[in-house]
Amino acid sequence: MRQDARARIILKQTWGSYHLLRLESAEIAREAAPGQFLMIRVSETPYPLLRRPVSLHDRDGSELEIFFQVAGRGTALLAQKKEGETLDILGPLGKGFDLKAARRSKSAVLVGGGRGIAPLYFLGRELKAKGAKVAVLYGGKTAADLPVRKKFEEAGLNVACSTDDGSFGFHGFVTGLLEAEIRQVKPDHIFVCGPDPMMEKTATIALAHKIPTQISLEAIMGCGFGACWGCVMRIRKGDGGTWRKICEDGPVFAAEDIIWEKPA
Amino acid sequence: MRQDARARIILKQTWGSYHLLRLESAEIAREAAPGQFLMIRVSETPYPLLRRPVSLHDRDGSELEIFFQVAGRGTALLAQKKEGETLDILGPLGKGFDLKAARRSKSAVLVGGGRGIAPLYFLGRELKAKGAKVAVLYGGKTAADLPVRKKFEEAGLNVACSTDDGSFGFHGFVTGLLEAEIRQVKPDHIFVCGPDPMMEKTATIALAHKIPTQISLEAIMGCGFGACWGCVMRIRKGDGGTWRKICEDGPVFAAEDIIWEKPA
Amino acid sequence: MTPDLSVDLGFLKLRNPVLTASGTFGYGLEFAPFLDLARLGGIVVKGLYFGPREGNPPPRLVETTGGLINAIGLQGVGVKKFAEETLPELRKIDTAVLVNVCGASDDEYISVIEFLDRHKGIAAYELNISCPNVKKDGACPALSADGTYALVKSAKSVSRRPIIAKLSPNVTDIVAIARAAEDAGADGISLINTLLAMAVDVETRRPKLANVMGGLSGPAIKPIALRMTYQVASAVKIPVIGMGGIMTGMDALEYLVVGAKAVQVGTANFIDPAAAGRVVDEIAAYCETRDIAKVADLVGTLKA
Amino acid sequence: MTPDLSVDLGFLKLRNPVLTASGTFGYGLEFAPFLDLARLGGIVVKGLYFGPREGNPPPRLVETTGGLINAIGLQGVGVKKFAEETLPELRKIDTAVLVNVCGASDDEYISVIEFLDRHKGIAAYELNISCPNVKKDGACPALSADGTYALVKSAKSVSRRPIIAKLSPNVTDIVAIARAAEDAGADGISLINTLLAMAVDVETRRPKLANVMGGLSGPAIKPIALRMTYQVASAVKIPVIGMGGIMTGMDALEYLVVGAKAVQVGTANFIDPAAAGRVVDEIAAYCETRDIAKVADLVGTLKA
Ligand SMILES: Cc1cc2nc3c(=O)[nH]c(=O)nc-3n(C[C@H](O)[C@H](O)[C@H](O)COP(=O)(O)OP(=O)(O)OC[C@H]3O[C@@H](n4cnc5c(N)ncnc54)[C@H](O)[C@@H]3O)c2cc1C
Ligand SMILES: Cc1cc2nc3c(=O)[nH]c(=O)nc-3n(C[C@H](O)[C@H](O)[C@H](O)COP(=O)(O)OP(=O)(O)OC[C@H]3O[C@@H](n4cnc5c(N)ncnc54)[C@H](O)[C@@H]3O)c2cc1C
Ligand SMILES: Cc1cc2nc3c(=O)[nH]c(=O)nc-3n(C[C@H](O)[C@H](O)[C@H](O)COP(=O)(O)O)c2cc1C
Ligand SMILES: Cc1cc2nc3c(=O)[nH]c(=O)nc-3n(C[C@H](O)[C@H](O)[C@H](O)COP(=O)(O)O)c2cc1C
Ligand code: FES
Ligand code: FES
Repeated sequence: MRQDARARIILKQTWGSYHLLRLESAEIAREAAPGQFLMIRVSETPYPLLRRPVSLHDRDGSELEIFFQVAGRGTALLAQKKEGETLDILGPLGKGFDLKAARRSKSAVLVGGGRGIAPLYFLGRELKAKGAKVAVLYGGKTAADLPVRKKFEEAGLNVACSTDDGSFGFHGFVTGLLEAEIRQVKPDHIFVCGPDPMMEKTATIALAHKIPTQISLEAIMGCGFGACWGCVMRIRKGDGGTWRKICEDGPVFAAEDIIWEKPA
Repeated sequence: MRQDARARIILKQTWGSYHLLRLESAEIAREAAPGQFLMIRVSETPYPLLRRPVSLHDRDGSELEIFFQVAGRGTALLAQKKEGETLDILGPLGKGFDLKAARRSKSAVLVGGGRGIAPLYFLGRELKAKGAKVAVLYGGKTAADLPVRKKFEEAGLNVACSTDDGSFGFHGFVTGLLEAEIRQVKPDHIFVCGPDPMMEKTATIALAHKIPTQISLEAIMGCGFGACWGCVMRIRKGDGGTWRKICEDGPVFAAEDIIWEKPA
Repeated sequence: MTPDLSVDLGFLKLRNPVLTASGTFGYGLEFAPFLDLARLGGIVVKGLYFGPREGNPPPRLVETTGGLINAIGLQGVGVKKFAEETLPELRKIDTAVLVNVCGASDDEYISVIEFLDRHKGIAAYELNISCPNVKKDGACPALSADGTYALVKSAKSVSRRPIIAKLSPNVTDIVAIARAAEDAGADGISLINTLLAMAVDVETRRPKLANVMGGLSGPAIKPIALRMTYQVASAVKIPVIGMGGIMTGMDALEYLVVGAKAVQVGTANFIDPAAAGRVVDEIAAYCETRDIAKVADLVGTLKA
Repeated sequence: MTPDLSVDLGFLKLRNPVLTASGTFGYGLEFAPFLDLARLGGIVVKGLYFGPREGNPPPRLVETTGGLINAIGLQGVGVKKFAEETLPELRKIDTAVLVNVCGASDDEYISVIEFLDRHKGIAAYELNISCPNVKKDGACPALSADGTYALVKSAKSVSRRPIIAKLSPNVTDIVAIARAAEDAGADGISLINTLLAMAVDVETRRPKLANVMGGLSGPAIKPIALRMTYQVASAVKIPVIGMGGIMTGMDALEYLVVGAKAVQVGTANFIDPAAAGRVVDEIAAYCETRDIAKVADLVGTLKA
């Protein structure tokens, strides 16, 4: 965990509201693991004030990739950055996915929705390298929300897609694909990242089938490294559940430990 | 006086910390007169919050020019704008120079210091067009602070320069040049814009020689069009002097009416 | 279907909930070149004392992060000049005109009201008991419940027009002050005035304002203003007009949701002289896309 | 010639005037990866109750223009775990460690102090009588002079260490509260804590914080905090520690010029985890270029 105030942008790709940036940041890249994230300073001015959390999409030697969708002010500013410019980043942050638990897994299913696909590419490649059989389920609102599908395929990871409007792949939610997948070959590990309702639904399915499942959560973050206590969710620790920091104890948690609350 | 939210930047020139932008803004250009100014939105974000006042440096048909020096956050942002981008501007604002008073003047002297040279180019061309004999005295800290000297000469306005460090022209303040000028041919009208101390000194000299003198003042401005009452200075109106709005009643005032106060 | 933007303050019906905040919209006419004044819910003109006022020496303004500190000190033309020169022009405009009433003493507030009561074309008085730029350290009647009660009471006793008490945020218990105004018979409450603030030039070791302290406004203060608007709207029965940092229609809607029946746009007018009109448009657009037939239905809908 | 940055609070000498603000620097060690903690004037650790605390439900944070509203509700580990696990680590760091003392009742404040008094490595207690996120509508002892006096008095009566009273900005008369703390025997005063604030999601009609209201911090509040620091430093004899929106060395110097002997860096630590160290560097650089031999000579030099 360190600060790199001058991580250079060496590649930028854009698909509509989705963007990919490749960054040169040797030390952070060296320490990086799937499921970890960066806190990125999107402006030198006090507006917006806070850094923005973005997952590690890939790591290759001294290079990192992030993949993000414009959601508001901060990500819009990030989307304006150009190749050659530098970013002030903190990372790698968080615990990331538990690969030890997954190492023994012969068949892992990765379920990603929208921007939630970001951490699953880095994860998929690592699992594949470790010899696991990996299936990726990639859901989006429309065909335009599946920009990195080909990228997964080019990495030798086979991808099944779903769209809410049926414009590409399975017509429906990605959780539908998961249920189908489970009916065929019951995976022995599931990894999930996406919108809260999709993650909650996935958790329910996985728990019903007693499949060990790791979920990467999102929360509004003040610092990203455990100092502000702003990013909590209710997580079981044997106990009935206490507020734990997503940034430090997570962002990845076991499905059975997450207590999903209705919005305030 | 109107708003043009999309004035296009059609030319940009840069000399160190000095910048010139040519804007396409037909209606504002049509109404523009020397000594008037624009209020420019330098950022779409709330930082910095207020518009920044900048004088009209020139007007040519539907085109306007501004010439400014980076002084802080706002002008730094303005300096980053590129050709083809648009600016949100209000103008033309203020009363500008009284050319009627100057019309009869056979010989006018224009005294500009640093960024204060900005409004004098537009003024000089207008006076020349009206058949007045125009001498420009242009002062800067160093030779690098006289970027538009040539521009004046190319417009057929002869320029005498001074620098505080003697790196170009007369070694000393531009007020020294003025005193010399007055000793040779007493001008029948003086126009001044520059740092407060320089303007105050010029006023003293001009009043001593009883030469009608118009001075373009600066003040921190909240609105630029008379609504906030934030930009006042003490100005005589026959009376002992009351707080009057620089943006609306000025920014140009007769030297004898200005009451120079020590800073708060 | 175009939404119904009208709101009813009881003592006054407004075309829409968007007024301009006193001191940020001059006497109104300054903005005619930039927007159609008749599109506004109303105009609150600059604070008026009985006589003309000098105001504070410059510098009077300093910009801060997301905010503006001002120490204008209510320089103005006084009621006579206003009634003779400005009011006739404002009468021609089809919008509600409210006058922000000031006074160095209780008597002066009364004289301003008595004088203006004799002139047509004023919808209500906004009693400025909260200007931080007149007395030392921001002292003003709105800092105490008693001071507020006394002044509102005497204003009501003479005024033939509705009285809106404009409150100061520089207090421990805004609800107590609001209740005092209500008990004294105020027809409505508007808040917030500016927060007492200062800035320093390290190089010169001088305050950036000649007056040393001034009032902070702009987006920086919106979270504080919204909180106070919510507390007051939840506590009093008379209509509440909220303001503080409103730059967009969405900002204005936040105030309606917490219980304000109307809002005032202030500092935004300097940055974008058409801001108040834009806020009206953005509110209308929001209601349209969300099928909200009456903007008044949004008032006080906060789920807390 | 490198300037002398040390400042003397009387009860405590600091290497430099830059402390980190409670709750924005965790328990200190979280920042070790980002800066050398020994370069700081001191660390004020996160507010401690006697026992561990749950804190408020999420969402706990919302960003505003130039500001951050938080409603953490002082989730924390309690004094025992702190004394056993964190304090030993902090002792190894050559910097002043101050503990921000909290309590749901006067008794709890006392028990926290009595417990910590038995442990080495604490330079002083900062009495957090001003957290707006614990009781309803931001109620806390620092909202009244009496409440402040009583709590500071009882804390002083038991504590074997200096007591700094941390004041709330949500008051009408900050000077009266500061004087009450001074009269009660406080060794120093720190201010400001956060301003009670809120934000609303118009789409869902819900507050953006589960706790509805929270405390506003960051650059947005600096002009208010600086004003209060100036008022208090001008009124009391005990040393004043100023904070609110400090992002740079120049911000910190503004506080010194108005009379603060030291400052605390808060929200800036989240945005730039090395901020406090950078502020120290920027203060040193300023003094060097301006030939200021002792930064302490800048304290209270405002020409007003
Ligand atoms: C650990 C972690 C990893 C993430 N990884 C990625 C990623 O790889 N790619 C990607 O596109 N996005 C990712 N996100 C989400 C991303 O951080 C938010 O979309 C972003 O912070 C929104 O900032 P903004 O200024 O653009 O939007 P804002 O204008 O701040 O808000 C727009 C909307 O986004 C919501 N929002 C704000 N902050 C967050 C947040 N921290 N998390 C979730 N929602 C938020 C707001 O509630 C609002 O509804 C991640 C979030 C977390 C916590
Ligand atoms: C009527 C008028 C016409 C002007 N014409 C020009 C011009 O043609 N070219 C040009 O380069 N500059 C001009 N100025 C000055 C210009 O407006 C300021 O330099 C600019 O506003 C500074 O903004 P900033 O954000 O860059 O600096 P800030 O960061 O806001 O402040 C930097 C320094 O500039 C001072 N300053 C801030 N605002 C003003 C202001 N409105 N006037 C003077 N000083 C200010 C501050 O006190 C501070 O010392 C004009 C000013 C006025 C009032
Ligand atoms: C330059 C300026 C002048 C003001 N003058 C007055 C005034 O005369 N009377 C008054 O009641 N409020 C006055 N105010 C306060 C505003 O009406 C409003 O309450 C405050 O600015 C908060 O709203 P805003 O953040 O939208 O500006 C003034 C504000 C500013 C910025
Ligand atoms: C997330 C967060 C948590 C805080 N926790 C505490 C606390 O535990 N005790 C306390 O006295 N102040 C607490 N504060 C207030 C800060 O110490 C400081 O007074 C305030 O944030 C103003 O400084 P700033 O603008 O530099 O952040 C907290 C502030 C924030 C943002
Ligand atoms: S984001 Fe600050 S503790 Fe998690
Ligand atoms: S700048 Fe607003 S009145 Fe002159």
